[in-house]
Amino acid sequence: MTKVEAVVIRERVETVIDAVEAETGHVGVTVVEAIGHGRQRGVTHEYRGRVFESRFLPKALLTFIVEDALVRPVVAAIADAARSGHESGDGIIWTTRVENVTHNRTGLPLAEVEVA
Amino acid sequence: MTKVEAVVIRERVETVIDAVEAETGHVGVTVVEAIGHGRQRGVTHEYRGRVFESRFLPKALLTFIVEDALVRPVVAAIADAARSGHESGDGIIWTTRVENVTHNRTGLPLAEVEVA
Amino acid sequence: MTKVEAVVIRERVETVIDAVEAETGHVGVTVVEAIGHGRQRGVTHEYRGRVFESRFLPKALLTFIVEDALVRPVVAAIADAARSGHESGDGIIWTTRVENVTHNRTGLPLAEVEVA
Amino acid sequence: MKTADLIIAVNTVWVVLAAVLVMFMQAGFAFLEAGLTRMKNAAHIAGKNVLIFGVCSIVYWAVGFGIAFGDGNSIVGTSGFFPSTDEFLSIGAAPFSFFASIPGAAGYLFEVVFAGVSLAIVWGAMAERAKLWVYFAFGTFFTVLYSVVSHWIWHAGGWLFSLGMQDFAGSTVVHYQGALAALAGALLLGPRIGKFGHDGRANPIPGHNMPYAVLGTLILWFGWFGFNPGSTLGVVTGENIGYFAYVALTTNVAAAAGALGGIAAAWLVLRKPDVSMMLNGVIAALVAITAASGFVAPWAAVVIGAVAGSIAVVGVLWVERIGIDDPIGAVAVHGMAGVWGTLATGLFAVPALAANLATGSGGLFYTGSFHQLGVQALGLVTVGAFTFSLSFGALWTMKRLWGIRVEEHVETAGLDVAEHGMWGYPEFYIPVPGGYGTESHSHLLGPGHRHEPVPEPVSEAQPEAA
Amino acid sequence: MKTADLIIAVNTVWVVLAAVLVMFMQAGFAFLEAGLTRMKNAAHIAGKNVLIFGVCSIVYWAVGFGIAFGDGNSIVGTSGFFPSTDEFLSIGAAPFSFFASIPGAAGYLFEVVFAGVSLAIVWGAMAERAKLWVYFAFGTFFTVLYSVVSHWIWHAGGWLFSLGMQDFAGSTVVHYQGALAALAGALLLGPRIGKFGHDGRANPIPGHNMPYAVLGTLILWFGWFGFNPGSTLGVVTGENIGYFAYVALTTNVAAAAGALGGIAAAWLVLRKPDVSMMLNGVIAALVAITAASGFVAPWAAVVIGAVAGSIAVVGVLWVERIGIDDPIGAVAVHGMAGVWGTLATGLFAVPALAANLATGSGGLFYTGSFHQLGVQALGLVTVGAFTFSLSFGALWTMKRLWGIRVEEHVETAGLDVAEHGMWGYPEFYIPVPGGYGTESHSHLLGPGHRHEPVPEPVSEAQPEAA
Amino acid sequence: MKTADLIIAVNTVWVVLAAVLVMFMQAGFAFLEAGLTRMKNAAHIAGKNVLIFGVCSIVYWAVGFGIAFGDGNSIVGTSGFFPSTDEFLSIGAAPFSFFASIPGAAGYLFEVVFAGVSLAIVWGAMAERAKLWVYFAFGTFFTVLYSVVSHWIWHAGGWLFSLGMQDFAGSTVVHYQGALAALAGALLLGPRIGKFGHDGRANPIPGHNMPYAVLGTLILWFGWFGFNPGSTLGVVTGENIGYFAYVALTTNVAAAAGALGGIAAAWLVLRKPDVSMMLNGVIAALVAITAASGFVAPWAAVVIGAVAGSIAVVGVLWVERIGIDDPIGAVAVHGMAGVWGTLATGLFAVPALAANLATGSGGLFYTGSFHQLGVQALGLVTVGAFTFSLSFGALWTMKRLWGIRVEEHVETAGLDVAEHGMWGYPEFYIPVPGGYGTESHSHLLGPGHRHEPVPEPVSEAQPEAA
Ligand SMILES: Nc1ncnc2c1ncn2[C@@H]1O[C@H](COP(=O)(O)OP(=O)(O)O)[C@@H](O)[C@H]1O
Ligand SMILES: Nc1ncnc2c1ncn2[C@@H]1O[C@H](COP(=O)(O)OP(=O)(O)O)[C@@H](O)[C@H]1O
Ligand SMILES: Nc1ncnc2c1ncn2[C@@H]1O[C@H](COP(=O)(O)OP(=O)(O)O)[C@@H](O)[C@H]1O
Repeated sequence: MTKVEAVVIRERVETVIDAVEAETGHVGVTVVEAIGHGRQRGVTHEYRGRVFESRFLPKALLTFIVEDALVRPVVAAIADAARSGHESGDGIIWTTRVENVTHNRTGLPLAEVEVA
Repeated sequence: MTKVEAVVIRERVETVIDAVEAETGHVGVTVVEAIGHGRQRGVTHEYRGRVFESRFLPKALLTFIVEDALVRPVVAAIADAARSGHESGDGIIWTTRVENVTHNRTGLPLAEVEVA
Repeated sequence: MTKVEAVVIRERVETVIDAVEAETGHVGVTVVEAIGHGRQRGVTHEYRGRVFESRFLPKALLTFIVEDALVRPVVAAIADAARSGHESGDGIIWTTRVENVTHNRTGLPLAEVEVA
Repeated sequence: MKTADLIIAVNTVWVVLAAVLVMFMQAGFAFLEAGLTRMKNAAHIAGKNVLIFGVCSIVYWAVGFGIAFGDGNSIVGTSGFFPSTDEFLSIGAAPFSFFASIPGAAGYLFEVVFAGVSLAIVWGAMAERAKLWVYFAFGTFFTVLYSVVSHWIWHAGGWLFSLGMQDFAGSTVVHYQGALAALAGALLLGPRIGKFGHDGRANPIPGHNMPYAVLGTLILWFGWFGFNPGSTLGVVTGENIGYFAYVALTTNVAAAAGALGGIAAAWLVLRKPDVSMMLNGVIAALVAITAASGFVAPWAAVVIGAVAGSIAVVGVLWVERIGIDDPIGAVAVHGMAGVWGTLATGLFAVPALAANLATGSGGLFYTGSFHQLGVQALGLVTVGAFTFSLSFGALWTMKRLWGIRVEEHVETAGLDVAEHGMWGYPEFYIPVPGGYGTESHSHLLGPGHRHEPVPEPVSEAQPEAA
Repeated sequence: MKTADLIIAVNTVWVVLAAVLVMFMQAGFAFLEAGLTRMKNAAHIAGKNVLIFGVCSIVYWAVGFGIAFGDGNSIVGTSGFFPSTDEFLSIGAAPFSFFASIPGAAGYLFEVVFAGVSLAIVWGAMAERAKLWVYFAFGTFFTVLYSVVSHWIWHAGGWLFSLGMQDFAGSTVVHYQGALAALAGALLLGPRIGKFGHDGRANPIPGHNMPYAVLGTLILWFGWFGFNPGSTLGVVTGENIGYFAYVALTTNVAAAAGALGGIAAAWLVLRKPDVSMMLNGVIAALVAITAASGFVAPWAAVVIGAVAGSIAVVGVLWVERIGIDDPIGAVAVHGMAGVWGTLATGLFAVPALAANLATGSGGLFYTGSFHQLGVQALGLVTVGAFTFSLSFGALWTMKRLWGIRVEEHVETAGLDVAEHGMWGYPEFYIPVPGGYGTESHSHLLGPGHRHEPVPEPVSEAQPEAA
Repeated sequence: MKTADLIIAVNTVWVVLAAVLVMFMQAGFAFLEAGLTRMKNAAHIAGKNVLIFGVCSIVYWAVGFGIAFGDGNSIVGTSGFFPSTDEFLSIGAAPFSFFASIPGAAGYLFEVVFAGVSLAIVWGAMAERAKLWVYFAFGTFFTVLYSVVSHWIWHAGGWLFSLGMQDFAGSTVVHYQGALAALAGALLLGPRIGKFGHDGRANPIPGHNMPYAVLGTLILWFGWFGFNPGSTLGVVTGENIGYFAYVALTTNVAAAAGALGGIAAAWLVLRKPDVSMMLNGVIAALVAITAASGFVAPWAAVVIGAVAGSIAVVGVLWVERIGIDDPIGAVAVHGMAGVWGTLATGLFAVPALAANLATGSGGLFYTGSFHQLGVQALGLVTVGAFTFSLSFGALWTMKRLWGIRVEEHVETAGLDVAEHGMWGYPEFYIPVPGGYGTESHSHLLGPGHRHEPVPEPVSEAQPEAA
């Protein structure tokens, strides 16, 4: 199977997951709160007289383990749903092939559970 | 070497790591707090008169970088230890080959450090 | 492209990112707070009369999606910058090939955006 | 020393300490509101209470106190502006002859903290989206507005007081007024981004810290023992020695009934014993008993509190249903419960107690007469019209001229970082617990990695600064 | 105005303000307990103090106050139930002739907050696993139980008071009693999941917020200045004018000694200056000095406090060792220290002070007589038997009939989300700081992605609700 | 009962309650300081206030109170050490004849909380890097030092008081002195790791919780109503009945002006309405008005407060610029504002008020004479020399002999886990919300996985312990 990882702005987490489920039928995701730095400039902070830049902005990192066949539609759904219309900061997506995808409760390969 | 990633319920983090160390001898893990959504239904929330579903439940994401030879026993140990006996939510495991595994303190490939 | 993941001590997060940008020109990283367990022993805790070991120490997990050509210098820069001079706990680095690296805002492959 | 002087001294001890308890309610509002809003706005929401109490204290000293309690006519006080030391030290003399048994300074202290409470209520409904300067501008405006109405109802010469309106400690003056301005603000600001979906359905925006909300509520309960009992303004009330103890009792049983009423209503209506609703129930009960505390029997206080507790639950739902975004529930908890409390006094006022307080007459329940209820209603209507229209007008004008709501990106990023420059909880957004500089320094200590200095931050401001 | 009346007025000021300080101790317990328990239960643990103080205030008004301080026999008060306005306003008259120099209302206020403290202690040991309805049921039961014992020891006609038992502000009445019920609850509930390993070894379950625990402790210290000094019930005590100041002094030096005793004991015994143990030391010292504060010399207060501080440390360890899971340490801190304080009074009571208070006689240390110590011990034994057996019986019955412990999945998920519907800190469990709805709305503003509306949440409750 | 006795009783009520408000300021400092420092030190920073108030209370009871207010000479009190019960109960008699209208016990209570505030200030500048034992050692030393200076300025026989120095509630005695020791400590400890980059540029180290800082500030504002008004030590001051109400008024308007001055200065100088700077402004204003509160007109209080608010902003910047790491801003907020307040009294003291207080004369502004200003300056210089040199000497000696700063790895890991054994917020560092043991137990319940028991933790300490 394939792991699709996406960095998105936090406000979009549920939109993105909705879109994946609605457009590909894939269910299953793990979300981690992250902070990111990219083309987008960070925040100018002021604290007790110090003015300084922080390059970080709040993001979320989503991990989907999907059937290989679903990779393209899932990536498309994410990219589409993650687009906020703001000038910057919408994040990126990447994918990797993964092996031994095991389902803890049953001990079976996840694929078989999915169909089950 | 190979990266073994596992999503487990938070209460099981130490059990899983204990099991891996006890059954495979592998030491070394990085843990991230995550929230997950899968076959398991989420929580019904009520807040100031709004009743709504949250699809997310607290989980933890474990990352082990292991010798290729250890992949199968590590996956088995995790799946075994992660099984809570509850009806749902025990999570999944997947693995990926990784390159250039470097040990920061020594700058050596991790494998050599492991043996050291 | 390639994903470079690094576990480093939290105090070093900005040093490492500075070093990568300064030495390879790569810009773009996602950071997640993590806790880790490795060769380094953990902390001895005492709470209300219970003395016990926690194997975990605060770390940060950095993810860089980089051009394949940059992998070696990025890894070198990270390992170099992550080295604290302490006796333990500096963490590790690993890399993986990734596909379909997509840029959400534009929907283009990230590589093209990078050059843009 | 004459006994009469000693009585004044004792009155002053009581009134000043009561005022201090009420002042602490600012911390209660700060934490109630911070707890019921989001992390990204926590510093702003908590900090604004310090700001507005500052604005209020200065404005009230300059003009508000004179308008409210300076000698004047039935509409407004016309003396006692920027009072002098002597005017504050004198007792029962012009311009503050209203305060016959405490020094003017004690009067100021006790009344300014009430103004501060009313002002704190205003911002609850405007939370998480108002521009910072609005706190200064509207805070000043409202303090004056508030002073006028308090003159009507509390000053011996005020026209509503003369009609016999009963508002012991300010269900109408303090809470209802604050809620009216809060409503105006919520209407003019509009809902927070994401509060209502495209289909108009309300989305929950959970507050980030329930323990804060609990602390805030308990501080408010604590402070209310200054709020209501202190309003006796002395230790002897008519025939009764230590009457304020009785007022404290009605306050406490009402608040307790409000907690139970609130959680019960939530359990029935929402099917969950919602903690935040129980807290709202307590506050609504305290708001309702505020007008009644000196006039009613203990059993009536329990009834008033329990009813107010359920009003809070249903009211919060209803305000949201009609499309108003009131993050703290100020309109329901202070407005509706304030109306209920004011009317309930007209229902349950014990004739003997009203006579002893020489304010109005007995309530419907005892006298069978609608007179007192009518007076209470009249007060609500006139104050409602006056305060709502002027507040709405002022905010509408500000909105038209300069805009009162922050830009979308500011609201999304959060007021803490966007307006004040720093998160309320920086370590949740910045991965360097040792501070930004730690790594650029600490690795000098060890034989660690050396790299080019971090680019000089844009801190050119300082040289001139120091 | 007669001086006698003025004295009553001054007494009332003092007693009411002392009561208000004690009421605020609810916030102290809320934060001490929330801080020493887990994040997933934070809203529940903090919020329950509002709930139980609500229950207690109503029950105590209805029957508790009459049982405790109504005129009656040596076992129980038999009048003053659902007291009327007049009964609360009268001074030194039936049914509350016990309160000779303050109005009955002041008496209620001062005594109800003590009942609330005793009840707050109960839940400390039952934290993180009791069902919500138990708070209502056992809270009511315990308030009555508490009232009976307080009649024995504090009412002029009570049988233990007549024997000369010295419990100035309630080491036995308030703290020991609360701890007895807490112990019964902890035994019947059993330990939290995971507290003891399969080998029976105790596992630490760290509290989630030490600053909360510090705030709670400082609020308790603050409130204790109402608790002990207020128990003079007046500003003149026998021969001594302003005796309550002396009581405040012994209270303060004892608490200070408890902080040092607690941290020292922790440093020695546990090899770490455990912050939570220092806090427990302060509270244990305050508990111990509660009985003694009016009877002992300053040096004795220091001794009592320091010993209590170490009792807290060793006691917490010991309770855990015998397999009882007491998350807050209520049994050790309120129970053992309460016993110590009650006995210590029998050791260190200064004859002159006892005489001035007209309560019991001098302690062993001064008189060489074991009499007072014996009386104190008798009180502890009888109260222990009475309160423990009835509390255990009541909880045992509830457990048998309906069960008092939440299901395992509720305990694991946390009471906040499972019982109340929402986390105490939602943003740590839900990744959308903008609220659930933010995305379904905000992307309408930009030229963003559109998707099918989120499925209607199960909120059919509302329409009927509003 | 004689009226004279009743006046004493009323004075005692006032002074004791004022003392209680001041005692609560420990919670204010605990949260202000915890909020402005890092998560990894939160339990330590908050908890240390309990510790040092404990040390201070014992030392002050033993010797401090005698040195400060015992009968003696113009330099130091020479009686009243380890005072007896009778000495604490007597009024206006040796050894505490200074307290003519309250019992000695009330005197102790009111003065010890002031010593505690001064001591709390010290640690603000030493936060996040001092060794734990230093709190005990220097805390004891400073309490004695403080007592000597308070004898000079406050005791009727003190040499600075005799010269007519005006320091109503201790801008110099409490705040300036605390800041002097804080400065010595900050200099000897050196900056925290990472505070200054290799290029010497200061790096910001954001405090971890702004709402805590707001709560702390509001608690301080609340407590200050005991601090300044309580310093009348009675309810009648010369000619004026309830003069303390006037003192409370000047205190409040000054604090309000400080909030506005602070946020305005921050907005202008730093281009951001920095919340923490507004809070510092409030505290600086309260510090400044402390000396002046009894002597100045309301308008002057506003001026003093507003100026102090901007001093806080500029002062914090300046202290950092000269390379001192003062995490809380104690040197600027308590030191510079304390100097300003002391001098401002010499500028704005109203002759009539000074006469009524029988302390010094009118200020420059009214009299055109530099006399009072000169006296104030003399006091600042002598106290500055005395307290700074002795504090520096004591800390320097401790540093030389045993070291006063924690090891680098302790500072990096954080004081909570490294010194006290547990994080302030364990769940942010440990991924098992159910507690360490949960999994080793709970999976016994289900048909889950079984594995070899977790290795026995190093808990051999306990057996002996219990
Ligand atoms: N090369 C990269 N490696 C890892 N994460 C990246 C990379 N580029 C972007 N990101 C993540 O995506 C987020 C948004 O990237 P950014 O460049 O700001 O978006 P945009 O290109 O739309 O401005 C960043 O905050 C970071 O978390
Ligand atoms: N396809 C997936 N991709 C990513 N994470 C997943 C996927 N399926 C499950 N997970 C993770 O595993 C957790 C448990 O999955 P779930 O399906 O609820 O377990 P179970 O199958 O035992 O009910 C989820 O909360 C999620 O974090
Ligand atoms: N095999 C591994 N798999 C995953 N993470 C690891 C592994 N080894 C080390 N780590 C991570 O790196 C961190 C530092 O490792 P550690 O062995 O303590 O460093 P050092 O070898 O310098 O002592 C650990 O806390 C953990 O987060």
